[in-house]
Amino acid sequence: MKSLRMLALIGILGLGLIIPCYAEKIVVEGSTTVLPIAQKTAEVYMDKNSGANISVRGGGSGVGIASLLDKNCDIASSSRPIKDTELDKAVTNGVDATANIVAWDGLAVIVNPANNISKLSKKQIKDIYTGSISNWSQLGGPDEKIVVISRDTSSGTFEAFLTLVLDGKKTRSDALMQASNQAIATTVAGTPGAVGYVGLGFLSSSVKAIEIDGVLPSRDTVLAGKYPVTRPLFMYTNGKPKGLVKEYIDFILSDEGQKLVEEEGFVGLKEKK
Amino acid sequence: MDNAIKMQAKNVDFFYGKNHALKNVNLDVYANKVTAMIGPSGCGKSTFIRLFNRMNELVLHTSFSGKIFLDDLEINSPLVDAVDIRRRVGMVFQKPNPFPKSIFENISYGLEVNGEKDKQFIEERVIESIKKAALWEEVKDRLKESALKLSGGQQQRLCIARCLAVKPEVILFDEPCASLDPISTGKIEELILELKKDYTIVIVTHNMQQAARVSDSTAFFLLGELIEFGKTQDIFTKPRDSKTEAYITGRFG
Amino acid sequence: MKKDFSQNLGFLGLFLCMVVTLLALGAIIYFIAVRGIGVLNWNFLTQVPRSAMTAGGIAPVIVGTLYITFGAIIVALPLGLASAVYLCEYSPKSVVVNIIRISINNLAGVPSVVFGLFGLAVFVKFFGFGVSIFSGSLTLGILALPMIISSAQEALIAVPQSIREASLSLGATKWETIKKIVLPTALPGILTGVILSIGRVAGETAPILFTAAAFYTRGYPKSIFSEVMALPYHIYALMTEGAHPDKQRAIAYGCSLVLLFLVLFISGFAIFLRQRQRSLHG
Amino acid sequence: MKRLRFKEKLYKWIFTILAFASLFFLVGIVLVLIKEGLPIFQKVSFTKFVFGRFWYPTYNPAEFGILPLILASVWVTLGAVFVCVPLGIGSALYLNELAGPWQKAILKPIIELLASIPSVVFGFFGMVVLTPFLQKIFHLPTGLTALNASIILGVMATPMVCSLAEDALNYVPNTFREASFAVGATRWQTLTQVVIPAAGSGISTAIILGMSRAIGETMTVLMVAGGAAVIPHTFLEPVRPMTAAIAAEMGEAPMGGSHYHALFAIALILFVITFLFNIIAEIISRRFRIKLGLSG
Repeated sequence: MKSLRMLALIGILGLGLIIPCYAEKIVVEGSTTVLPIAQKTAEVYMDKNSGANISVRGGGSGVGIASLLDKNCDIASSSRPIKDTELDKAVTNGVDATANIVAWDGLAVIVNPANNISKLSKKQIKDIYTGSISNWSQLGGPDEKIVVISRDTSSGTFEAFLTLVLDGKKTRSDALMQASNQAIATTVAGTPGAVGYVGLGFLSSSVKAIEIDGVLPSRDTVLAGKYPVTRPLFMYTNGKPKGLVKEYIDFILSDEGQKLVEEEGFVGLKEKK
Repeated sequence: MDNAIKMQAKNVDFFYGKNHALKNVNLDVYANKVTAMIGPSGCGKSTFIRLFNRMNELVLHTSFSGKIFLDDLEINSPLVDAVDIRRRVGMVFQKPNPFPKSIFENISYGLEVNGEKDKQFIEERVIESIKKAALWEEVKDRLKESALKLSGGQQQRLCIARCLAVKPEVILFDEPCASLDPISTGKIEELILELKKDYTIVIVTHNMQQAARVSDSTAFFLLGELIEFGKTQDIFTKPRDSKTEAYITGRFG
Repeated sequence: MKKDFSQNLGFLGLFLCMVVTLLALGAIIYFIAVRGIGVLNWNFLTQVPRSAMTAGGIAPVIVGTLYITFGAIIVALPLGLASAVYLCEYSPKSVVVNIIRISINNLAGVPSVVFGLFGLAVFVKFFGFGVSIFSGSLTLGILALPMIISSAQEALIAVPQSIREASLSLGATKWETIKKIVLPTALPGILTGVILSIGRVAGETAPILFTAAAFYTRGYPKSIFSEVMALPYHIYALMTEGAHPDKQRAIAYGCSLVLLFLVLFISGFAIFLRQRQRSLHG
Repeated sequence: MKRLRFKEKLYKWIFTILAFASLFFLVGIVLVLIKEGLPIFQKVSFTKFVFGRFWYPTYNPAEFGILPLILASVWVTLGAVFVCVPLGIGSALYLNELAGPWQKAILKPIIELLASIPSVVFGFFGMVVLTPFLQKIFHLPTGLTALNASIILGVMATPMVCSLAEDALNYVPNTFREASFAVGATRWQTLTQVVIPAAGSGISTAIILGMSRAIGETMTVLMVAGGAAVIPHTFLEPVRPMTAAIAAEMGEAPMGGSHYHALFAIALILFVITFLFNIIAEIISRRFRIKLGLSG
């Protein structure tokens, strides 16, 4: 019995001893899609300004925005525009949610490399996802059931896909709802009859991107505005950014910042504007 | 029977829920004497002896009325803490129940619990108690070993040593030899006769020969009632009550 | 003889269960070891993550997991043990106790993400501890509570009433009986509960997602109120949100292996404690 | 003597307070579930919510039907129980009754260590190894199915069920086994007729905790169950258990929105389902449990 009590005592002492001390610190929280950008830019920024301490948290767009409204974080990253219910709450909490677009992201529709289909129209993709087409042979592909894979309905990426491609119609109920871009990429890579969509950054040799209405998704086609399925990535702040928040966002929007954004597989703002 | 009275029970009634286990029992226990309690199983003798050290309080849904005295202290009065009573009234149980500790720790436990800090004193008292319990020869060089490794008879004598270490005034034996072989039983009986000099002893037993051998006075219980109480010779040679005689001669029970 | 046939069949069945269990779990460990071992080297364990988590080490992540796991056990053990002791020794044996016992067992089934949200609502926001080791430890502590209470209760119930009575008959008070007799005897069973909850707590992702874990933070935690990177979340984040899957997948396997070693080490220590305790008491 | 009496009371109060502190937290969780879960029922009637067949929380008009999620959870948990109970209890019986002292000294700690394999690792294994395997042998469009989740959850819960059950078997006094042998029973009969019923309470706790672990597991199910919010007809179809839905969607759902409340309501209903499971298990275990005369 003695040993147990001793263990507890040392533990509490050990934890309590570390005295809290704060350098200037900001917290970026929210969308999983924006995480790579936030993490990379934070890391490089902190390498350059040792005084600054930026910590990056995930959890999803909804968590980020809510945490901004509760004043628990300085920047809420989001892959979707803020919703009305959240805007109302912002007003009641006295938070002036200001959007800062930090990058663009194209959604590539991907299939298994073994699938010989490489061109689809936006309408065909819509028919696949809403359930009117369910076998690849209907599109000139192999006679195989189409395994529809999508992000779960509450993710920002899904909302972009919903508005830009599905025009708000319901996806078929037996679609496999995955919790992340990588999960979709892995599943499509491993399932011959699968079709899915991921951010540009997640394209790899193990999946094949489809030309939509004759336009192959890539940095250039998105920049040129030719690729139809693109969406902005936001970083919401409480009012006009100031102090370290302003410096950090300006850094992201700077040439060096945008280069980092490109390295992470997203599309920089500079040329798009 | 003009000896001093160590413990006294007056109009004692006891209930397990609705079961009226003891009915208006009055009994005197004489100091430095052995009082035996006999009777068929379920007659309430074990319940009665457990009243003397308030062990029955641990059992739920029981109720007690009447008075029990230790010397002149009423043991059930709210002012008295059960712990104080149990220090002065030790008990040895039917099934040997040594602690899962070493032989030494089993016996020193009672002392430590009662606030004894002096290591030297404890060691002396432990050795003295083991010798008194006639167990010294068998365990003197393995005091550190686990008590669970001892045989049934040895374990029971260990429990007695454990009880003696606290130097109680009264020792209650609740069918101590029920699960022991004749040789160990013999040793325990000799021990009881030996302990009589220093302690008041109350023993519950099924074994009438045992009662006759060790006890000075005997009480016969039947269905929760004290039928007869007197000197052991009288009870076994000229019982007053016909029910006692029937039980003694083995016609029933 | 018919009797022997059913017995042999039965024993064969039991043996097969044992073999299948060991094979299945062994396969999982082998799978992680093979993929993770390549990444494991001294720098991996001692350095700070660099260049978007595709290089460098995971030292702060390991430290974070250690803090959170010990913090959780320090919260859960006293509370859990006290509840078990109360339910077994002090509380009146009544229907209420049974209901409490069933609801505790039931809470072991509450999805871990709900504990995360509870921690977020209560510890992070309401008490204002913020996203930190402290909130994370409290949340995980409560997650581990049902497991510790249940196994401690089973251990306490198994202590024979006869030795409790023996102790009381020597004039020991209730607390002394519990402290010196009941708890030491039940300790092996209690430690089993602790061992199982260590594994559960160290491997949890959902609860710390909202209460303690950061995707990326510079260096080591400065105090128990600073947030921290933790292995399970790091693994999940690398696997799902990392933008460079090829490089990051190997690191994720490395982290899994480190988490596995870490948990096996802590649990191993607790098992050692228990074996010593058991041999002491024979 | 007064000081002693006070000290005793003090300890009793310490334990009572600590016990009620932990119970307070545990009740706190249920209260949070109720507080955040009930508002959804202003929008959707309880029956439509529980028996609704379509789960489209983010469309407008949103559809909050969680029957597919409930059935998925029940299927996956039962599947897991079919794996972890025979394996877990079987191994525990082997360990306790048949294994020699050496085997036991080695195997028991190993099993307990295996209980601490993090769930994320199981998710990995399921996603990368078991999924393609199932896909090939059953010629499925995708290996991410209820069967996959059941196997992984079952294997994950086995070590826990095994070590808790083995402890329970240890608590059965040897006198029971000897008594049974004395009347000429074989070891198998002793095991099945005497030892298992005697260890009934411990074994049922082990199964309950194992099952609770399976039904409450989030990460693994998120990775391997597939995620299709559709009513499963066979074990070979992708499913979306309740925990997967909560974990995947809670992060994105705007706090305080109806979707947020719906997810909490799912957690509340999951709590009620596990409560029913526990009660049933408690009744079953009580019926065939031989009272050991143990306290409590």
